[in-house]
Amino acid sequence: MAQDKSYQAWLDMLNAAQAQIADNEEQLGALDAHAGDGDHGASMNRAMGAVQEAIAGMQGEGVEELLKKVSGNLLRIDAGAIGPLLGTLFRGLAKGAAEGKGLNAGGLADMFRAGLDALRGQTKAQPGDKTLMDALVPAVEAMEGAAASGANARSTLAQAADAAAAGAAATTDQVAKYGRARNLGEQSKGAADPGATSLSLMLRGFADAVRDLLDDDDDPETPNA
Amino acid sequence: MAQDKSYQAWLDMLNAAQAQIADNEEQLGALDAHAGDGDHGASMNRAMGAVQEAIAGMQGEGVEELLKKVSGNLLRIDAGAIGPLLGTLFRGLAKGAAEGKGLNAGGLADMFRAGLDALRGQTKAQPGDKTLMDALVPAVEAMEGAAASGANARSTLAQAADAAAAGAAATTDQVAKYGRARNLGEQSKGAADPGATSLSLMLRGFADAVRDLLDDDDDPETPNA
Amino acid sequence: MQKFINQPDDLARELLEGFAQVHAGKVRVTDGLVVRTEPKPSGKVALVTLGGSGHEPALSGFVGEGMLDISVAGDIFAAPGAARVLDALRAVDNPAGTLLVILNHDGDMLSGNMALEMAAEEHLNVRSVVTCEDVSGGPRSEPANRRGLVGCIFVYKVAGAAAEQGRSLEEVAAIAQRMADNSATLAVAASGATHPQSGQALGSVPTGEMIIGMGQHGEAGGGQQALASADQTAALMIDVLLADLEAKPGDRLALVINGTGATTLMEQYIVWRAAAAVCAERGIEVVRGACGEYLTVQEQAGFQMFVARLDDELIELWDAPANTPNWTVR
Amino acid sequence: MQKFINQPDDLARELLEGFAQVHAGKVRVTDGLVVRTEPKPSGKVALVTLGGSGHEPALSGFVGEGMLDISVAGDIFAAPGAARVLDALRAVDNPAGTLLVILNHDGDMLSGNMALEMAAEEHLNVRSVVTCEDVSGGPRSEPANRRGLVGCIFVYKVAGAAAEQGRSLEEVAAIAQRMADNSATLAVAASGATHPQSGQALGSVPTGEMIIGMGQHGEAGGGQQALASADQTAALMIDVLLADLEAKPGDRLALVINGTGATTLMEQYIVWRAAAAVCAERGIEVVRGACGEYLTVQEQAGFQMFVARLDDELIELWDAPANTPNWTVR
Ligand SMILES: Nc1ncnc2c1ncn2[C@@H]1O[C@H](COP(=O)(O)OP(=O)(O)O)[C@@H](O)[C@H]1O
Ligand SMILES: Nc1ncnc2c1ncn2[C@@H]1O[C@H](COP(=O)(O)OP(=O)(O)O)[C@@H](O)[C@H]1O
Ligand SMILES: [Mg+2]
Ligand SMILES: [Mg+2]
Ligand SMILES: [Mg+2]
Ligand SMILES: [Mg+2]
Repeated sequence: MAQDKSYQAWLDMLNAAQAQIADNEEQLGALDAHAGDGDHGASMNRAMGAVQEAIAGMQGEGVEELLKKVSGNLLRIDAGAIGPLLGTLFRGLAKGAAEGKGLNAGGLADMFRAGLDALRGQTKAQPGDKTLMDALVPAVEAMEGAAASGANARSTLAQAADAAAAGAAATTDQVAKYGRARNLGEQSKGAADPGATSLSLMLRGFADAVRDLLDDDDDPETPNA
Repeated sequence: MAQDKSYQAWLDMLNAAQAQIADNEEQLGALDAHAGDGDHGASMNRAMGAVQEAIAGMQGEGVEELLKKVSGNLLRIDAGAIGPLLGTLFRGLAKGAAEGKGLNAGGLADMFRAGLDALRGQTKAQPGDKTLMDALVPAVEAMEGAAASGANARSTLAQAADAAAAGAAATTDQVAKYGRARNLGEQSKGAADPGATSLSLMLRGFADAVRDLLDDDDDPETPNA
Repeated sequence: MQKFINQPDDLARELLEGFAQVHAGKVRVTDGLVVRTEPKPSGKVALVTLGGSGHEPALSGFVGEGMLDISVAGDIFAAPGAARVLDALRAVDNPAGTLLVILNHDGDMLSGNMALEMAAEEHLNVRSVVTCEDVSGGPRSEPANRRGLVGCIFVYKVAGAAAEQGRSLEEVAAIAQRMADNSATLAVAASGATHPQSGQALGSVPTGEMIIGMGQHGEAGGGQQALASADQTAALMIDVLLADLEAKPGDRLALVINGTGATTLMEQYIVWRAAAAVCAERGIEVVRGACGEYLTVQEQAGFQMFVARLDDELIELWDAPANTPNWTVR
Repeated sequence: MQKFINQPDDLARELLEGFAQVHAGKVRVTDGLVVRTEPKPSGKVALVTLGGSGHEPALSGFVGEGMLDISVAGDIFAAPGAARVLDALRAVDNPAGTLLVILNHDGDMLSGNMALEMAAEEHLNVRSVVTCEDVSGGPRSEPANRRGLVGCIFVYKVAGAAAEQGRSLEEVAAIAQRMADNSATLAVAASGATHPQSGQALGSVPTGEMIIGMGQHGEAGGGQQALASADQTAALMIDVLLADLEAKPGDRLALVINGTGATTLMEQYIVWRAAAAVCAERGIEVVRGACGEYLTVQEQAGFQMFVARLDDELIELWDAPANTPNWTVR
C-alpha cells in the first residue's frame, strides 16, 4: 500500500476520532465529573482542535511528520493530564511510523506498541488502575493478536476498538489509582474512566475510518507471521 | 413623693422596659431585616444589658446618677445607630432629672422633652421620616398634654406609651429617610421602623411599671398647671 | 449557615484575637482598639477610623505604617460606641493633632460625631473627614445620602502617607478631603450573604439576577436586573461612575475592583480589564489599579467598583511606602 | 452560575490581561507566561512554576522580587502544556540555573516532567522540587498520593528569597525541598463550587455538613461529617497536621489559614487562633502566621490549614523582602 494512501487513511482516522469525541463530549465531561473535575470533554475537544491544527498545517509530508505535528500540538495546549498523555502517545506513534510501518496489522501493532512504550515512560499506571491504560493495553494486545493471526488492517483496528471498549467499560467497577479520581478512593467506582473512554472512542473512530476507506483489495490479510 | 420612691420607680421602669424588649427581640430583628441589617433585636438586647450593668453599679445615688450611668454605658457598647441614639436620649433624661423633676406628669414631660432635645442635637430626623422620632415625638407631646390636663404619672405614661405605639405603627407605610433603611427608598415601606418600635416598647414597659408600682395615694393627679 | 464560628456573640472578640496574633509585628489590640505597634514618628498627625466588624480585612487590616494609627472596631456590622472612639482619640492625642475618618453610615456618623463633640470638650485637636462616595445613594449634591464604601481605604492610604511625611493636620485633612471628593464607588451583588451572628439572610438576589447598588449589609438597592456578562456589567458601572465624577479625557484615574466575598479574583481581573478598556476608549487614563477583597460583605457574591481622579500629589502618596496587614507597598 | 464572566473559553486569557494591567509594575504576560518585570540580579537562580488557572491569586500572584520569575499559567484547572513549560525554562535560562516547582497533580506532574526531559535534552540547567503536602492523600511514606495544596506558595517564598540572596541552585533546591519536606496541609470544604467554564458543580457539601480532605477542584475527600464549630474544626485539623509532621514541644511552626473562596477572613482568624492555641498547649511555638486567600477553589466555602516546621534559616527567608502582586514584605 502506497505511503500517500496510508497518509490519507491517517487523516481520515484522525477526523473520525474527532467526530467520535465531539459526539460524546458531554458524556466525557459527565464521567469526569463523577470523580474528577468534569473538564475531560472540554479538554478532549481542545485536544482534537490541536489535531486539526496539525492537519491544517501539513503539506503532505507523510504519516510520521503528521503524527509528530499532532504530538507537538497536543503538548502545547493546556489540557490537564490528558494533554501530555495524548501528546506522548502520538510521539510514540510517530516514532513507530518512522520505522516505516504501514497501514497493516503488523505495522499498526508495532506503532501502537511504540505509543504504549512512550506512555510508560510518563506514567506507571497499569491496567486495573482506572486510566487510559485500561483501554490502550488491551487494544495493543488485540492488534498484536490480530497481526499474529494474519488479520487485515480493518479487522485489526476493529478488534482493537472492541478490546479498548471492553477495557474502558471494565473501569466502571475499578478504584482509581491515578489522576484526580484517585483522591476519591472507593468513591471513584461507579463510572467509567474518562481517559479510557475517550481513548476507546478514538480507536473506534480509527476503525470506522479504515473500514470506510479501504476496500478488500486495498486491505489484504497480513501474511501470517 | 420621696426621691427614693422615684429612684425605685426608675429601676422598675428600666427593668420593665428590658422585659418588653426581651419579649420582642425576635420581632425587632425581623423588622430590621425588612429594610436594614436585621440586628436591631440583638442591639437592643445589648443595650438593655448595658442598662442592667448601670443598675448593678449603682449605690443608690439617685435618678440623675442612674440615668447618667445608663447613658454612659449605652455610649460604650457597639450597637450601631441605636446605641448612640439611646445614649443621647438618656443623657437628656438625666439632664432633665438634674433639674429636680419628680415622677409626676410635669416632671416626666420635662425630662422627656430634654431627652428629645438632646436627640435633636444628633439627628435631623423628624416624625414621618421613619425613625424612633416617630414614637418619641408624639410620646413627649402626649406627656405635655397630660401634664396640661392635670393627669397623674400613671396616666401620663400610659398616654405616652399609647401615642408612641400609634406613632410606631404609622411608620409601616412611611418611606425611611434615615438609617440603613433609607437606602431602600420606596421598598422600605411595609414594615414598622424597628427603632420606633423598640422605643414604644420601652415606653410601654415604663407605663406598666409605674401602673404596678404606684397606688392612687402615691400618684395624685398633677394639680392643673 | 456554612460558617466556621463559635458563639455568635464572641465573633468580634475572637477575630480580633486571631488578627492581633497573626499580625503581632504590625498591630496590637487593646480594649477593642486596633493600634499600630511600630512607634510612629513623633510629631506625626494621627489617623483614626471606626466601623463595624464583619467586613474583614476592613477596617483594621489597614492599621500600620503609612496608613492608620488606630481602628476602633465595633461588633459585627455595628458601629463602636462613641465612648470607645473617644478612647482612641485620647490614646493618639499628640501635638500634631488627629484626623478621624468616618464612613457615612448612620451608626458610624452618630458615634463619630458624638466622639468629636466629647473630644472638643476635652480640647483634643481633632479634625474629621467623612467618606460618602456611593453613587447609588444619590447625586453628589446630596452627600448625606451617599454611603461610605471601599473608598475609605484609599483615603487612609493617601492621608496616611501624607501624615507619615510629617505634613500638618490641615494638610493631611485637605488631602483626605480631596481624595474623598474625587472618589466614586458603585456596588453590585450577585447573591445575598449570611449575617454571621443571627444566621439570617442579608439581602437576597434571585439566581440569574444581579442588584446594582446593593449596600454593605445586604440593603438592597434599586437596580435589580438580569445578571449580565463581565464586560456588560463593567461597562454599565464605569459609565455611571465616570458621569458622577464628570471625568474628562486626560483625567488620570485609579480603578479598583473590591470583591465583596464569593466573587473570585479571576472575575475581578476580568471586570477590571473591561472597565479600564472603557476608560481608554474615552481618553481617560487608568494610572493605578487594584483587585482584591478590601471591604467585604461576608460571603456575598459581587463587587464594588471604585474610581478616583488622581493628581500628581495623590499619585505620589498612593505609591508611598505602607506596611499594614492588608496593604503593603515596598 | 452567579459569576461575572464573558465567553467561558476566554476566561484564562482575559483574567491574565487584567492581571497584567493591574500589576504592570511587577509582571508582564508574554504568550501566557507571567514574567517578573523587575530585572532580576544577574546570576540569580530562576524560579519557575506551572499550574492551572481558576485558583487566583495562585500561582501567578506570586511572581516578582523575592519569589517567582515565571509562572506558566494553564487554562482553568488545566495544567499548561509541556511545550509551554519548556518555553519558560528557555526564557529564564541563565548560568545560575533554574528551579522548577511542581505541585503534585497528575496534569502538572506530566507536563512538568516532560518539560524537564525536554530541557535536559537541550542541556538546560534545571532542577525540580515537587510539593505534595496534603495529608489527606496518605502517609508521608506515599508522597505520590499527597497533592500539592497551598504549601507551594511558601516554597516559592523561601526558595525565592534564597535565590534573591544569590545562593546556588543546589542550595536553593535544598531549601525548597526542606520547606516542602517540613510542610503539611489539610483542607476542609463547607460548600461546593462552580466550574466557571462548564457551570457544573465542583463537588457538593450538604448543608450542615463539611468535608475534610476535599481537594482543590471539588474532588470529595473521605471525611464528610457534621459542620463543627471553628474551635472544634481547628482542633481536629491541627491534630492531624501535627501528627503528620511529628511536631514536638519546642518546634517552631508557621501556621497559615488559606481561604478557598466564600469563607471569610473573619472566620479564618477565628480558626487560626484556635489552632494556635492547640499548638501552645502542646509546647509548640507558632512563630509565623498568615490568613487570607492564596490558593482558591472558586467560590468554595472552606479553607486549607497549612503548617510548616521552621528553622532559623527558613524564618529568615520567610521574613526576607518580597514584592509580588499578592505577597509583599517590606
Ligand atoms: N498519572 C496518570 N497516568 C495515567 N493516566 C492518567 C493519569 N492522570 C490522569 N490520567 C488519565 O487522564 C484522565 C483525566 O483527564 P482530564 O480530565 O482531561 O485531566 P485532569 O484530570 O487534569 O482534569 C483520567 O481519566 C485518566 O485516564
Ligand atoms: N440618623 C438617624 N436618625 C434617627 N434615627 C435613626 C438614624 N439612624 C438610625 N436610626 C434609628 O435606628 C434604628 C436602627 O437601629 P439598629 O438596627 O440598631 O442600628 P443599625 O442601623 O446600625 O443596624 C432605625 O430603625 C431608626 O429608628
Ligand atoms: Mg478532568
Ligand atoms: Mg440594624
Ligand atoms: Mg447594625
Ligand atoms: Mg482538569
